[in-house]
Amino acid sequence: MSDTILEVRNICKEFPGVKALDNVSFDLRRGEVHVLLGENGAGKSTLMKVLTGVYHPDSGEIYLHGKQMTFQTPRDAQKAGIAIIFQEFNLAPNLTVAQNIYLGREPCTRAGFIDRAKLLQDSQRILDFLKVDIDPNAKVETLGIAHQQLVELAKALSIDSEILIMDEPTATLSDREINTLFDTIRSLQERGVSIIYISHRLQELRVIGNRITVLRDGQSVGTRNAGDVAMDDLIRMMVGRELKKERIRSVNTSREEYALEVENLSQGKLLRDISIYVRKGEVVCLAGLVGSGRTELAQAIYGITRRDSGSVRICGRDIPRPLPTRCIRQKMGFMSESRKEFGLALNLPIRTNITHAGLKTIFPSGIVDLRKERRIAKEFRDKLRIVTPDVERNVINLSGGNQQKVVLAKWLSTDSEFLVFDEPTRGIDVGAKEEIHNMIHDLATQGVGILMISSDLPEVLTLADRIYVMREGRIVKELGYEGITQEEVIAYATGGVAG
Amino acid sequence: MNAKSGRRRVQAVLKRVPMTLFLLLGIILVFSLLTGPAKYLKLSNVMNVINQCASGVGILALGSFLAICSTGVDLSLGGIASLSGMLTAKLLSWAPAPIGPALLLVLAIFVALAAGAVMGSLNGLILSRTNIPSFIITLGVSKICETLSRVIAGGTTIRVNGHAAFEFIGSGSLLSVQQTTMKGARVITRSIGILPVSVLIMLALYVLFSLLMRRTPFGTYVYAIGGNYEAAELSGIDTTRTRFRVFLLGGLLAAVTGIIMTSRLTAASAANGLGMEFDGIAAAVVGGAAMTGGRSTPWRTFIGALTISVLRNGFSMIEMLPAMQMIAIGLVLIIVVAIDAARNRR
Amino acid sequence: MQWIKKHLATLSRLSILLVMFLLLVIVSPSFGTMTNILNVLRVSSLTLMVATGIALCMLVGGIDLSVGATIALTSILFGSRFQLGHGIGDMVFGIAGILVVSALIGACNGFCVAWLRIPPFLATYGIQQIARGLAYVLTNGLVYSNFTSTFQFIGGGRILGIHTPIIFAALLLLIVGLMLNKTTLGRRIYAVGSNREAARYSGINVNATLMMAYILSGIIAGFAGIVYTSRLNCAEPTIGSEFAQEAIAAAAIGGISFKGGHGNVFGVVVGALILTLITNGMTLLSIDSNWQVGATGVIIILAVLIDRNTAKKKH
Amino acid sequence: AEEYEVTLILKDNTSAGWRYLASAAIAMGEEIGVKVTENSPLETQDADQQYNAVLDAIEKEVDAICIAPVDSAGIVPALTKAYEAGIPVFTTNTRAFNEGDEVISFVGVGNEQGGYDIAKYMFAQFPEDETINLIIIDGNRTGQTTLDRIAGIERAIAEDGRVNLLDSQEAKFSRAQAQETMENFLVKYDDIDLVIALNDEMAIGSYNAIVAAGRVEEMLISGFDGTPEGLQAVLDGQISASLNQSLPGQGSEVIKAVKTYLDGGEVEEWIVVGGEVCTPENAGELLTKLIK
Ligand SMILES: Nc1ncnc2c1ncn2[C@@H]1O[C@H](COP(=O)(O)OP(=O)(O)OP(=O)(O)O)[C@@H](O)[C@H]1O
Ligand SMILES: Nc1ncnc2c1ncn2[C@@H]1O[C@H](COP(=O)(O)OP(=O)(O)OP(=O)(O)O)[C@@H](O)[C@H]1O
Ligand SMILES: [Mg+2]
Ligand SMILES: [Mg+2]
Repeated sequence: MSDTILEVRNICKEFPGVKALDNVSFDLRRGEVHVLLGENGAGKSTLMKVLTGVYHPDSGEIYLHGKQMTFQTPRDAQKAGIAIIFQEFNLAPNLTVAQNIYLGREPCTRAGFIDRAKLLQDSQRILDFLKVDIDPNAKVETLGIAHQQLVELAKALSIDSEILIMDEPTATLSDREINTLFDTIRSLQERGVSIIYISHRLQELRVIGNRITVLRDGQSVGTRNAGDVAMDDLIRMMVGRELKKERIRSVNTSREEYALEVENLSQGKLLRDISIYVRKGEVVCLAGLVGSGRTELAQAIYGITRRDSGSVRICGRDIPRPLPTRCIRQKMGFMSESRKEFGLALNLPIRTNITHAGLKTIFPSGIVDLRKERRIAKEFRDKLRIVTPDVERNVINLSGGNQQKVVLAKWLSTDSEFLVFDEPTRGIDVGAKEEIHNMIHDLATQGVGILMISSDLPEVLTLADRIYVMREGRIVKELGYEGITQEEVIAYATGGVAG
Repeated sequence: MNAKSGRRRVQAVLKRVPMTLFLLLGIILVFSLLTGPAKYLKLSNVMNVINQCASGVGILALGSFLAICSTGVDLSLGGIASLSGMLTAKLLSWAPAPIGPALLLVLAIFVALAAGAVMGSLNGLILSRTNIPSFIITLGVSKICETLSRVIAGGTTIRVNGHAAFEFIGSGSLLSVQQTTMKGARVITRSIGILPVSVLIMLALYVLFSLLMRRTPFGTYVYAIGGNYEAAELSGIDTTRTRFRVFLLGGLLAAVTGIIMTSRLTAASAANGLGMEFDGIAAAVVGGAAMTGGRSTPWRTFIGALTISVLRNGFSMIEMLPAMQMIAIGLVLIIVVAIDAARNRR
Repeated sequence: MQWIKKHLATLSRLSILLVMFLLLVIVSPSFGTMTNILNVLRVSSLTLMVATGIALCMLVGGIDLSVGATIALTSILFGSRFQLGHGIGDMVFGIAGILVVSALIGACNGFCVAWLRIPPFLATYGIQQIARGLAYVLTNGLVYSNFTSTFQFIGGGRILGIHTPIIFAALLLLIVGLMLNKTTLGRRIYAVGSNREAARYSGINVNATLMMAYILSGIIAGFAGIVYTSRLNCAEPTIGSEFAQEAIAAAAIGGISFKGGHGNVFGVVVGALILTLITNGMTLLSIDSNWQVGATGVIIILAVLIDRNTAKKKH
Repeated sequence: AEEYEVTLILKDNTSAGWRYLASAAIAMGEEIGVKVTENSPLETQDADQQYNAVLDAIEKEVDAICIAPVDSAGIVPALTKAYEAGIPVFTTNTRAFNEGDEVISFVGVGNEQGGYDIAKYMFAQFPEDETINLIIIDGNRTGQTTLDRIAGIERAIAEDGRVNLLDSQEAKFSRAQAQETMENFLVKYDDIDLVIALNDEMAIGSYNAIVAAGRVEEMLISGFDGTPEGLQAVLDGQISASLNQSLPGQGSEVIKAVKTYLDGGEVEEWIVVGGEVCTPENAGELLTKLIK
């Protein structure tokens, strides 16, 4: 069990102004699940990109089966038996699921044409193995973000690899899919596949991990066996400080001002007859399985998609034909779950990204006050601990979690009275998560109404004043202030209990 | 019950037929009403339009489509067509030729295709190895082609005289029928080619490229690059090579266009073909290509190319003033693409 | 050092310009004269104006192929409709009319791109056909000339020895530069160009922003048309047929990205100057017209190539 | 009388000269009962588009085709098709290189001869023993017209022996481009004696540049075509001479010839129209004839 299959020695990698990897060493044994842990921007993704030939290290060596390797391109790494699921999606939206799974490795007939029957069969087999119900002929752009994640997984599995790297595979998944994923990982392990697993969900680590390596500021802090390490120790290794846990807020139920009132909203088959409300100063969570329509609901409220019927009031005012601009005028904000697609202007600086949503309120005269903008950006950088040398840097150069924080900062910089957060802590490390929770908490205390969508149930339970559980486009249950348990929520979400 | 499922099947098929085809049929209907169906839809005019398509935008549009599909744009196609056409003419007018006419023809076509390949590769080489936008590279290469064409022409137009085999490419037909028309009291009999060689070449190329795009890894790669360049790269696709090939093929297609054009005119001037690249792009976009890449198919592009040829011929049949034709074509192009875009949005 | 790193792209562009300039001074004695330098600046100032407008469209992720036709149509309109009287009032009225018409053409582009979702390349190509077609219909190929001397001053005069087009171009660039960097409209333009969906989610009115960029490009083209007409003292429907291509090349050499959301409008100056130097230099060197075409092509590619290679990062 | 239908195909749809020709042709058509429809290439001088225009005219079953070919060689296959379809073809302004009887008649002057004549005339304006430093403002070197006119000028240069050709550049028959080209030449050369522009538009553009540089006294300019603007410029002393192509004359004569032919009459193989050098002496007379 302890034969080392992959070894990385003294890897250094520097980006302009950032030492992303500083002398990192690390080894992987056959058949183990090796967890990489670290704060946002610690260098986890960079290390994986070095391992797969996306980046070239400044110095250091990679040994595969004791042989030194250099990977020029991702293809080299693939050939050597290393497959990866990247943190950011890498699918071609205009191609079908099957085409994406075997992209670059199409089965061909002898005449050089693609063997489409085989392509479909093989894809179907992998999807079946993952127990997901996706049509391999569907175009990827028609899939939700969770299903896309599963296609990524299928794609990685289709490579008959010895080493499989997963960079935050569970960030968008809910418990059911996560369990399927873990089953998959275990059966791969049995086949002798080694797995590098990156996640910010600490509770997963001991379920699935064998060993854990912690990175901090581009350096390796140490490797532990998953069985005999205490969670608090891990967090201390990651963060380098203690986290404070306590949060006290009494919900001000006496406030009767509504931030959001939705009545009988329907939209095709996705949303049926939904009525919910959010009071100012209240944190309301939408719980449910992936595909239950939570994102769709939020999008319909925000005017991204058209609703068929029903009414929406924001901060007491009717919005008959919602559009993002109109909603923002009524002091609503919406943080989307997909930062790359809908959240960020990747090739622009952090500074301008942060003011995009609040241009009208921050600069009411239409003239940009650069000093003010810089001040706001710096404020949020410090408040949210965005790891970057300066706020002039383009967002694309940030780590995934830090990008997420920029999106968050964008919405926090507006003077919204009603905010929708769709998976706000996706890909965010424990420390920062804690801070974001505090921030949401503070916002609510200041009287902002909050509607939060999260697949992370513990998060839902710690933050929510009230929970709506969704299933198949309907609200199946409203759960009140006290005594909600995880089991209860899951039961309603899966239909285990009649709504 | 059965009727219902039948209707559903028809609907499903209809849904897959591109909107632009219906629009094209609509345009044809309007023209035949305006000109008189007997005049407009007679065999000779139908063949006339298809012929104009084959020797004009038809083949070249495939190159435009390929470039656009891989998120680029190829502005050099007209220039390459001009250069290849010029080379063909120059070689065929070689006198006294050291080799026989048949061999000379083979040589001329080979050289013309090679020139297309070289210029296409030049595009591809710079493009796939740097991050210069294709607009700029192909614009530059187009100008280089124009210069070469002018210099080869040496300040005259080059004529190709009495090379029947060569003329057959652009003007010949495998099968002809007789069409008789009355002109006043005179009866005029014309033979109308119903299997013109240039049209057959065009159709063969469309079949070939349709196969290429749908059935080979190369096609998938082109679509993947258009859909998500990074994903394609990280999936291990050799994006450099794929993009190189796209522009190489574009160069070859433009060369074929140039050869057909010269054969049809039996002469080459350096101005021939210049500006055609815009027709090609328009054809691809009318066919449903998105400039952001990854959309549309060769056959849709064919519909786009036909639309443009039908418009040109139709407006001239209804005797619209040339300047008005410009306006009308601009308008119709915008309307057609707008309708298509509106349908796709739903 | 930090500063150099940050502005590497701009510096490399400048150095290309400088090298070209020095080469021309060495090779052609008449090049370095003050007259010629002013001449180069004056010619490039028109390219620069048009390119500034196109840069706005490129920044929102589009392109504007219709500028040349806009120039032709507006100058024809000016010549045929607005220049009947010869008083100052007629001229002012005419100029205002042109700016309105060119804004309308821009609005048509914007409408097609924003609301009809037509790819900008095709939309502006179509509008270009329409506008130029109209110009031909209006003039039937004729040329209008002999404008008043007041009007001729706009594009042909000098202030403190400097040609007016140069001054106009500089002012325009300054205004557009300030707009892009110092106003929320500028922020919106970059945001929409960089990621249209994200901009929409941020509550930016994407369609209005697109519209604005195309309208501005139209107005700028109209303004350039006035200056051009005045300088040539004639209005003909064929003018400006190569303006779009040249201006786009200038913008691209100047570092404006075709993908949108990236680039600094001040870089366009260098782009316009490089392009003008090519034509001016080749004429002064008596390079045959046939070869000039290709040489322009080669230099455009080289200019962008050198620039991009220094700016390109590979990890 | 019976109405004939004629398609008129000129080189482009944009430049002034062709508009004069077309207007005159249409006006003459109305007068004598011939319906003239123009279908010239849109913008560029494009041989392929002319080819298509001829084919479209055949499908329209017109009674005759009048064409000014962009490419004298490239148009021949199309003319052969018209011949086969029984449609008579008339060329104007520029000849086609046909070898058979496809073309009934040519109406116009020889461009080569015109180039020779005007060059000869301009050279004669200079003293016997003086070298003449010459600039040629070209039209469009991919087109027949330019090639022919240049050939004529070159013949005159060779005969004369005094001429030193300084430079030549394409200016696409456009006033604007000619003005810019001339600006560059003025910076470069300080000893220009003569500017020959291949049409009147470019001559006027060159004149504007020369005025702006304050060097009107130093050199002479000539144009080509004898358009109203050109003749006026000759009268005003801005340019020294032009060559009377009598474009309107070409337009009306060709339609007259068509009518005669279709009515069963005889027409000459070459109907000469214009061809004389326009000088300040005859420009006024020519201009009044034109405007009438
Ligand atoms: N292409 C790049 N250019 C410049 N800096 C980069 C680039 N990619 C990453 N970095 C920087 O390197 C550091 C490490 O980033 P990395 O993506 O490896 O973090 P991570 O550990 O994966 O974080 P997360 O948990 O947020 O995904 C970050 O500070 C980031 O800003
Ligand atoms: N009943 C359904 N039938 C078919 N597709 C569905 C159905 N419900 C949802 N989907 C699709 O499944 C995808 C999953 O959506 P998505 O993951 O955004 O849902 P969600 O409820 O918002 O979950 P999460 O917030 O966890 O992402 C969506 O693209 C949606 O269109
Ligand atoms: Mg990461
Ligand atoms: Mg969701």
